[in-house]
Amino acid sequence: MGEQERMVEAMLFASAEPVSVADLNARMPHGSDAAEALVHLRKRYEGRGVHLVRVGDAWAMRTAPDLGFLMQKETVETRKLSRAAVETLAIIAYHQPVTRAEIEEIRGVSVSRGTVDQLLELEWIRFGRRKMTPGRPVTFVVTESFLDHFGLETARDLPGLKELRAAGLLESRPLSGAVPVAGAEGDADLEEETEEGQSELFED
Amino acid sequence: MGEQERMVEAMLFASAEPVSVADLNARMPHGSDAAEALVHLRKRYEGRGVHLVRVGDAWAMRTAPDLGFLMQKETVETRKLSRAAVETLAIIAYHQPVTRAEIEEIRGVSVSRGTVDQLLELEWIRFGRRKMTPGRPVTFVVTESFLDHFGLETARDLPGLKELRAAGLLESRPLSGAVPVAGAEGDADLEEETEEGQSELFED
Amino acid sequence: MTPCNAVRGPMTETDHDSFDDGGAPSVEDRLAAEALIVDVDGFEGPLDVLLTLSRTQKVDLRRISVLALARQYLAFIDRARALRIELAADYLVMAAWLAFLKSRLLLPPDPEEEGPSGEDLAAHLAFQLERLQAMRDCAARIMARDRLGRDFFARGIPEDVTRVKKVTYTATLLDLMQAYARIRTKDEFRPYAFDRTNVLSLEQALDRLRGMIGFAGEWTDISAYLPREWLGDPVRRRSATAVTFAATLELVKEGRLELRQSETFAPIEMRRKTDPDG
Repeated sequence: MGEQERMVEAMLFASAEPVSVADLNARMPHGSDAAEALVHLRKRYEGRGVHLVRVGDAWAMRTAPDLGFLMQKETVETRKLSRAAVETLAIIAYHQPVTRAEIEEIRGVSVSRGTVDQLLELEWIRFGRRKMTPGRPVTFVVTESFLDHFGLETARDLPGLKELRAAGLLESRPLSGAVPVAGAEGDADLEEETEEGQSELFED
Repeated sequence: MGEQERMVEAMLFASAEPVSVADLNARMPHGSDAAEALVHLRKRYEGRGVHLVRVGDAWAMRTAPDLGFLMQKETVETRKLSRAAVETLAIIAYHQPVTRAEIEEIRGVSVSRGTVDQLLELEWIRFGRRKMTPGRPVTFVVTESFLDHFGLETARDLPGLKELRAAGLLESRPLSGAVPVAGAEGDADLEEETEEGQSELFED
Repeated sequence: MTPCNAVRGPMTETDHDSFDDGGAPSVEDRLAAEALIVDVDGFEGPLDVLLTLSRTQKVDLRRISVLALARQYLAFIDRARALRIELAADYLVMAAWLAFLKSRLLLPPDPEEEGPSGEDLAAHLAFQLERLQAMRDCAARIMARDRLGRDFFARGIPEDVTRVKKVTYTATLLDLMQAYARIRTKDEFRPYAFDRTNVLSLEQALDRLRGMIGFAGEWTDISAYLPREWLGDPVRRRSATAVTFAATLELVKEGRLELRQSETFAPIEMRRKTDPDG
């Protein structure tokens, strides 16, 4: 086993969080190639009780999912997410970067602050770049820790992404006078959007 | 790799503390033999970046001791060398090989041990040959890494007094007053006072 | 509680054709509408209701009859009103919009009318329903994945990276040369006891006075004998004054000079001592 492979193995083992290739290289002696060591290491851990997984630009060691039954002790009780939160998360993952207005357009209801806060708090979403549209609204994107939590290498590996794209379901197709978005759980700062939707309705 | 070995591997990896053989057995399917799996697993991790170690009655995974350096993140802080050190270094560079007594004579103040130690530690100076004078005092010379750091090929490339003056580095403002040689272990901080102290005497 | 479950039961027998004939709602229809109403709090807004209703058509969402869907929704709203169930404003807004859509779909297109046609709006609604359904499916697929901390696990005893602070010292060649220049400059002046440039020596003053004394026949302020180049700088002037005075005292002692002062702090005057013998 190569010395660099040992080093990468040790560093990934020691960390609960994914470690980026850049970080690995920075910690290894000058001239090391973590990326190459990772390829070998990944192969070495195939079929083992512990796997090497890629999470975005980083790598982590994780136990094999089929052995989850052994880990009741380690299982962390997670707060059950509301349906609104789960749907919002999915919309952000598949449509990212996506604005709040776009999420509301897709769900047909306004997004409550609490839902977004919950996802932000879980560190499954974060703010992305502002959109270059009037008002420069903030966007949301999913995080590395979202990928880590759901065992995804990249956001491109989301289930059914290709099919959705092929079906045109990920395109933004605004249509004036279309189905109104209303605020079932709306809060104050969302009123603008909902009003807009409704006023368009009554203009005709 | 045996299924039991995989299980033990995953459990040891994920556990927040060392796990006893009894505990491992209790968590594995009925009829499993954790002790045997441990023997195989331990062998498998020999020479790797991670070791299987025994902690009392329990087992845990630990990064290999020789890779401890990877678990440290160095933050490098750059500081300016003290004036005493720069002056001492300059004297050694221009007068090498030079004894401590000679440095003190030129600087007019005694050279603290700390200053010399610091320069030795930086590997900018090293001990030269002993001088063939009574007491055979050690001399100091500058090192390759000194030349490296200051971008010099040899110490002879250092500009002479004339060039220093031409370059405006020898200030025309004359320094006034006698410069008493400070006490034996007098430290470097004194020099500023001695240099400027007396000129004030003659000013309004 | 998901509203879908509440709806699916009674609606399974419904044939979507029954909506298109425009006749009175069937028993199943009414049951379905009531089930929806009972569950109205469980819905995530009108689009959710529409999606639930659209399932009763048992067709691909792409081939949904939006007209039928509009009728279903309006029937649902009517039923709720009949039962005096208060519906949130957005449900009524949707009802109004669907009524408008329905009329657009049924009436021949008005060439004067601007904006999207009824077909456009219907297609968009179908698209929205399909997209919402797709997102729900995706959400379910994501949540059904193996999850960190439930199905797979991170390192239980992470070893933290310790921070080690390392201090490096630097100096530039310029620092070095300046330091050396500083020392050498100091070195040049080291043998002198004090600052020569600003101090007139007694020897200098005596030499000077001896040369000039022959011309001092009248009482003259000794300050007139100070070297001109020493008058500008107060430090030099003070030194020259003191030394010149000291020199006159020396000459008085030698018997070659007389000094006088009219009062304290008055100017000191000097005169060549006339030789009593000559």
